[in-house]
Amino acid sequence: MAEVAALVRMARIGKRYGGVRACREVDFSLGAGEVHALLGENGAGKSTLMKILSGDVTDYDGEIRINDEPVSFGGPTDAQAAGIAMIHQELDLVPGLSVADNIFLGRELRTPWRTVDRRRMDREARALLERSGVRLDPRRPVGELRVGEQQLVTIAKAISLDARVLIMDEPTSALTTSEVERLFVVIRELRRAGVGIVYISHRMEEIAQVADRATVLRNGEVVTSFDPRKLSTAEVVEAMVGRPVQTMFTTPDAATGDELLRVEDLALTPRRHRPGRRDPAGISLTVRAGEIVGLAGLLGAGRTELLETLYGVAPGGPRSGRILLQGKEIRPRGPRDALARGIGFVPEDRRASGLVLFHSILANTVLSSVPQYGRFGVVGRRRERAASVRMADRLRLKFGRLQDEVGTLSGGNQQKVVFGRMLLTAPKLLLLDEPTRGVDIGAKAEIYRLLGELAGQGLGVLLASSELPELVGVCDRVVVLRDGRDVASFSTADSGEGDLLAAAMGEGAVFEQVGGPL
Amino acid sequence: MTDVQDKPAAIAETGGGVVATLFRFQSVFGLLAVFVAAIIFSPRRDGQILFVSADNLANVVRAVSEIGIIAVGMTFVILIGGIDLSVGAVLGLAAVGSAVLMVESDWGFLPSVVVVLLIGLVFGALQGMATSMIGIQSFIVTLAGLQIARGLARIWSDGQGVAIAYGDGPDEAPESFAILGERTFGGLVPIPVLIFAVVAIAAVVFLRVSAFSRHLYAVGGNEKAARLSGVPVTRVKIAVFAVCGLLAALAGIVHAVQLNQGSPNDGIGYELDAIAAVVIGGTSLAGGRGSVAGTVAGALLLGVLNNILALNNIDSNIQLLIKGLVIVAAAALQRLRPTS
Amino acid sequence: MTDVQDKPAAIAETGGGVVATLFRFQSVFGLLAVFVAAIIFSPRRDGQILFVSADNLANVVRAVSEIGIIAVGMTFVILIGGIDLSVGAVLGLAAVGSAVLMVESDWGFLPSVVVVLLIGLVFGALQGMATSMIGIQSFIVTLAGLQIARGLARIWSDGQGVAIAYGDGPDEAPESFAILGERTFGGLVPIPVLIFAVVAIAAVVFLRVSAFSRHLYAVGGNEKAARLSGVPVTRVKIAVFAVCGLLAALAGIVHAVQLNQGSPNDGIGYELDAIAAVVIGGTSLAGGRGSVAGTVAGALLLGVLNNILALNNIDSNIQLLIKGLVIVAAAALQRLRPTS
Amino acid sequence: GTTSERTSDQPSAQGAKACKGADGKYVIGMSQANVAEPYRQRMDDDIKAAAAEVPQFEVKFADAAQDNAKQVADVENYITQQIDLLIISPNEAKPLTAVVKKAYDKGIPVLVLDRKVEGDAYTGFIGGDNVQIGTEAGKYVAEKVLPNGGTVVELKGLAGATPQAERNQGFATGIAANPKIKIIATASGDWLREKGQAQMDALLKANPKIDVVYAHNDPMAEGAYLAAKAVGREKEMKFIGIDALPIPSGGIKAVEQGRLTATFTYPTNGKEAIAAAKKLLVDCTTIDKTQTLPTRLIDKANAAAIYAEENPTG
Ligand SMILES: Nc1ncnc2c1ncn2[C@@H]1O[C@H](COP(=O)(O)OP(=O)(O)OP(=O)(O)O)[C@@H](O)[C@H]1O
Ligand SMILES: Nc1ncnc2c1ncn2[C@@H]1O[C@H](COP(=O)(O)OP(=O)(O)OP(=O)(O)O)[C@@H](O)[C@H]1O
Ligand SMILES: [Mg+2]
Ligand SMILES: [Mg+2]
Repeated sequence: MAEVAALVRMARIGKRYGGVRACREVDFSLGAGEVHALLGENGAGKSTLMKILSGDVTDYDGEIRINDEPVSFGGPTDAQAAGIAMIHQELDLVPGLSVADNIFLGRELRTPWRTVDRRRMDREARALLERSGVRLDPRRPVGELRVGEQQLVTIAKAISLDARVLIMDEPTSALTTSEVERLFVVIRELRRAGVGIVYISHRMEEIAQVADRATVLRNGEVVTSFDPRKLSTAEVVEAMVGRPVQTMFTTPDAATGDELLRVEDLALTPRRHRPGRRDPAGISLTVRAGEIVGLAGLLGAGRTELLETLYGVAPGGPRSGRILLQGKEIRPRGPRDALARGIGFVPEDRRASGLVLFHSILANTVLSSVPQYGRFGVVGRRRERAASVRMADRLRLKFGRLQDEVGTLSGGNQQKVVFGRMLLTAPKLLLLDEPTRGVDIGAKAEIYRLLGELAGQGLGVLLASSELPELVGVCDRVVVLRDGRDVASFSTADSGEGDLLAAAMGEGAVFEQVGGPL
Repeated sequence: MTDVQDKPAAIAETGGGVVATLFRFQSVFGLLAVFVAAIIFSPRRDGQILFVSADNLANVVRAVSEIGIIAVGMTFVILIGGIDLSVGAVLGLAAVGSAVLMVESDWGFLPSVVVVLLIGLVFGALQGMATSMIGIQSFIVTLAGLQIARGLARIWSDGQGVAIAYGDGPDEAPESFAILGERTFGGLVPIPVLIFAVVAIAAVVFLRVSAFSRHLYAVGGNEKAARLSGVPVTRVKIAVFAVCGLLAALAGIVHAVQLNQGSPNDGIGYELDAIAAVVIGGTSLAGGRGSVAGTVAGALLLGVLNNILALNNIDSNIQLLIKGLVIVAAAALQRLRPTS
Repeated sequence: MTDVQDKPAAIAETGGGVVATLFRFQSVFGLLAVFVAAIIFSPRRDGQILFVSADNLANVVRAVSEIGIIAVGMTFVILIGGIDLSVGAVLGLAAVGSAVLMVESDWGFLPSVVVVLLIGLVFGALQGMATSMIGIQSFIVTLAGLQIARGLARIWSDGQGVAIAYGDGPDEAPESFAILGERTFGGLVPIPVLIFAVVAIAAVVFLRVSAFSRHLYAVGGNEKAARLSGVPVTRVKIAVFAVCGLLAALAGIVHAVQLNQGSPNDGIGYELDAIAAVVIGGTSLAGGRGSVAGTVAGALLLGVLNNILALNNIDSNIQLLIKGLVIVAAAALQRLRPTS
Repeated sequence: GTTSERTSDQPSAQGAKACKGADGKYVIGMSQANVAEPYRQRMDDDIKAAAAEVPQFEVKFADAAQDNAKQVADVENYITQQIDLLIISPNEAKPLTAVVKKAYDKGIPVLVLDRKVEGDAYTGFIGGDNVQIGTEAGKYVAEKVLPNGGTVVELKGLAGATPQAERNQGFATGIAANPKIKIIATASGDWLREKGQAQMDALLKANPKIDVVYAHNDPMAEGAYLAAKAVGREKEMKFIGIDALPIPSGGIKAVEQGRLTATFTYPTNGKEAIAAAKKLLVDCTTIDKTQTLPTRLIDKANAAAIYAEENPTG
């Protein structure tokens, strides 16, 4: 690798959070026009390292040099001034402001009278969004966008900074294949323009597609650096996890039981329309006991909304069609009702709808099941501890103590906590919305293994995911949604990612195989 | 406190298009309803509806002008996710200040007004610093600020209201000050109303066109995002509390001129009225969404309500009940606005 | 309002271990500091430190018992991210209620007390419904509730304080009621203090051991997550506001017995004192973190402060300044607690 | 209250034990109900001024901010401090009776000002008579202002306050002599100037003819005047207030400057209280159990003179 024109050089970077050493003695460099992938398990220290580079974290050990000049940032603004921009993992946008306002926040465009030039901001925002392949009204408040759309807005925002160094911390975790493709086009353009890009992702297939170089962190330390085109997935994963990981995906288990869930022509007309929501408009599907059924679709196909309807948290309004659980028609009235019937739900946005970030791991893990550990409304302390330790073990949760705040866990481990909470309610049917978003490959394997295990015990799973390999690898069957309807159903035994994507995009769509050798 | 049940909604000042217009309309919905009710329930004389007489309407707006001016500043503070309980006390301090400076210290009109406004500004800024730099919740900072401002006002005035008489004598205030309490445009529009209108319009325009307003919404909507985007969060907070203090002081001057005295007990409880106006106007106490236009509507709603209850000579206890219920109803109406 | 600057901190009730202990210690830190200051600055007579005399200490705690009882309920409400401004007015309503029922309606001790407590409970529950079911911010619901409760109290009592005399006569209250105001344990511990202690201990125990408390913290910490996890959010909110109303009514009974009358103007402004106690005790107004132990410490801190200022006969205006500054200082001290 | 100690058999509280003569040093505690009312602030000021003339006296002040419970605590703190004499202007009678008795039983002489407490466990009461003031105001309106009858609007004090009820009741008695006088409207101004102004705005609107505005205190009368002036009707009617505080923002000045037609003094009793304390502590004599101070009519004729008389040094 040519180390000649290092744009950024970080040397012996160290950072502690209390007892946790997020980074130790990390050396990292980035050249102009280079896409440098940063890999590692959840909690390996990737985000921390990049927050240091982008001026978000200011108390650290070690040295940063930009163009061979030592720098020390007092905050994100300093880093931006030095040409460093970052797309944060936890989409940090202002919900009440419009897309354009968010993109230009802190550096608004002005008219000659020093007032905000709204029209120009809208125009430029639209152009930026189109460049990343999104059609979005820049005047819409960000709060009403889908997670995926928000992610695209943060990308547009980062691109608009015209940075020399662009850090992308899991920019695609909520995107589906076609949006990812568009992003890669943009990345290649930027690379050609000499921008140095740090690319963090847990989607292994993406690394080989875009990265020129990859560095693996484990427990805050660099373990290896390599050319991603030359290593196999298994080797990369072994470097990340520190031991060989065998099969990524459980082989679909054909031995399924009785019909657990049947959805017949479900449609919902919300009383109050919310822009951007795609409510079920005629969906039929079934899930058998022991079966893992995938839900595929493009951004906004209505997967999330279907799961929300099944869990009873969709907006009110007349609905048609039927939902049958074990042959009996149900009308889920809300989470309590659904949980009581044995339906569990893992929402897609763990920070906003999954966790109380500043409460302990323990409290978050047992939140849905706490009454069952005691009697007379008193918490059974020992039993709840035992239950959450058991669950942490089972999910291989990486944590310090059960009392630690859940917000200090790495993203993937946070996801496991939400997952564990639902498992503790002993559901019959598990509704999962992007359950592995931001989860590292090792932990994903754990989750898949667990899903297989649970399915083996007769649990039915409905899994919405934007990761095609995951759907194909984990599910027995995949139902494809488009515009709130089911348009196709595939058995994963005899169809691949290409079939799913073609169905998701609709007829006539030309599908170009993504993913090279990895 | 975060009332998390608050559903997301478009904000009027920054969102464009139909939704925003609709929302703006919604924020005056309660006001319209109360206005119509006022006409219906207004006593009549010689076939004339007393409520809608020009004179009475001027009175209604004059009576809300102080709360209205304060509420504009409060809107800013609430938009950044804070609250300011000290405004009533700062009003009292400013009223005392103008009276003491002009009457007892025999200062001129302009220096007195400027110094009083500065006092409000600095007091607000100090509170902003305590909350943004030390990180104490603004509720508690301004609760303390309330006591401090009240204490200062009492000490400054020796605990007694300072009467304002006009003239050139040593114990008299300049006549120019009295003008602030008079009426203009053919005796129709009281100057306090004019001041309120100017403040409100300036605030609305400011929120629509300035870059600072984007920062303000950002700080209230997602402080971390704001910080990461390079918004000077601390500076925004200090500025907002300073402006709120300044406006409270302005209201205090208006108060003093209207009542011909500055008393340390002026403005007790005004903070709650101002907050009620803001919230009825559709601004979320969680920060990040709301508008000054809504606040003005909210203040007028409260004013119309007070006026119609008084015109009908409703028993003061029943008035309390009715006001409570109308406030809840107005807030409930707000919930009907289109959500995203 | 969300003061987003609030740094994360371990929560006392659900976390265990060293951090939690440290935090609990921190929440009484300010109290200790003020206590020591009180001893130092206490006037002496015949070599005796007046502040620490048993009588004076009993007075201090008795004086805070009402605010303390209210503040316990307020802690619950603030923990779920709400606020209750109506507590002072509900106290007044309950004081009037006990006096009217026992004296004018000639009811017995038990039925009167039960009915008054029920009134508080129902009033609180109604407010809880308005905020959780209609979704109006609790600040505004309880601001309206304040006016309604005050209006009801005025109407019920004809606007006059209702004096309580004891005896068996028609216009007399049962002697058993008077006991609530007396002292026990050798004339050392006033019963109101005992009631406060029982309420506080019950609340602390409840928050530590009950499953419900997990729900309560979760609702305040992240309402959406709580709802999706199957927490009965609406029910939790209604219950919490109901308990807060109940405790305010209990405080009202204690108030009436101590003052031998129930007046509709009782308890004006108590809500702010209670909130100050809660926040000084380290509970975040954003909800989801805090403890009753801290609140008790906060209430005692305010009580000791009031007492020592009074014992030294500090001018009441200067008192306002000092109290304001101490509240800010105490809150600033809270910021020093260990963060994650 | 504490009911355990009912031993008021020692007559020492009448001043005998407390009296150490002219050589003694005395700490007097003054418990004020609410200094936010100008009348009560003036009472404190009067006490301060009068006590400055008595070298043996040191007066401490406490403000209960209109809260009965706070005032109870204030008195208890005075007891803890072992003061030599208590002056109290109670917020309300009943709630303070017990604690006043407690002080009295401990041998501390108690002077009660303005509002009585119940029972007789105090040394002396000095106050005005609100019913009588109301009656005087009523008579003045009936005989001097509107001998031929007319319309009156009444601005009342805070609902629930005793003086409010008494000033209302007295006035009704006073005007009863002239049946041609009609009270056409009443409204509650909560003792506040701005509230009086706002209420008057509406009253003016609703009533085309008003001859007299009777307000339960001067600030509300001033507020009403401002409201009438704003619509140019201040000359059509007369404004009558109560309290006549001899301060720049008080009623006497307002009468002198022609805004109010008349006001009636409601004595603060501050001077009289210190005089009584001096009798008890320094002179070792006794005082009358009840001392009611008469009210005085202030009108244009005597306003300036009385203002000067009440503020001797300026
Ligand atoms: N604010 C914080 N307070 C305490 N600990 C933290 C904080 N932020 C990160 N950590 C800890 O530092 C370590 C590294 O976290 P980091 O977020 O850098 O991991 P990551 O590699 O980005 O993981 P992921 O892939 O899940 O995003 C983890 O153990 C995490 O728990
Ligand atoms: N305008 C809106 N108002 C309120 N909630 C919305 C709105 N749009 C989307 N949501 C909610 O936001 C969440 C995120 O949508 P999301 O980004 O998951 O779409 P997606 O997952 O990409 O597409 P799919 O519909 O296929 O799940 C969902 O819970 C959805 O119900
Ligand atoms: Mg990360
Ligand atoms: Mg989705």
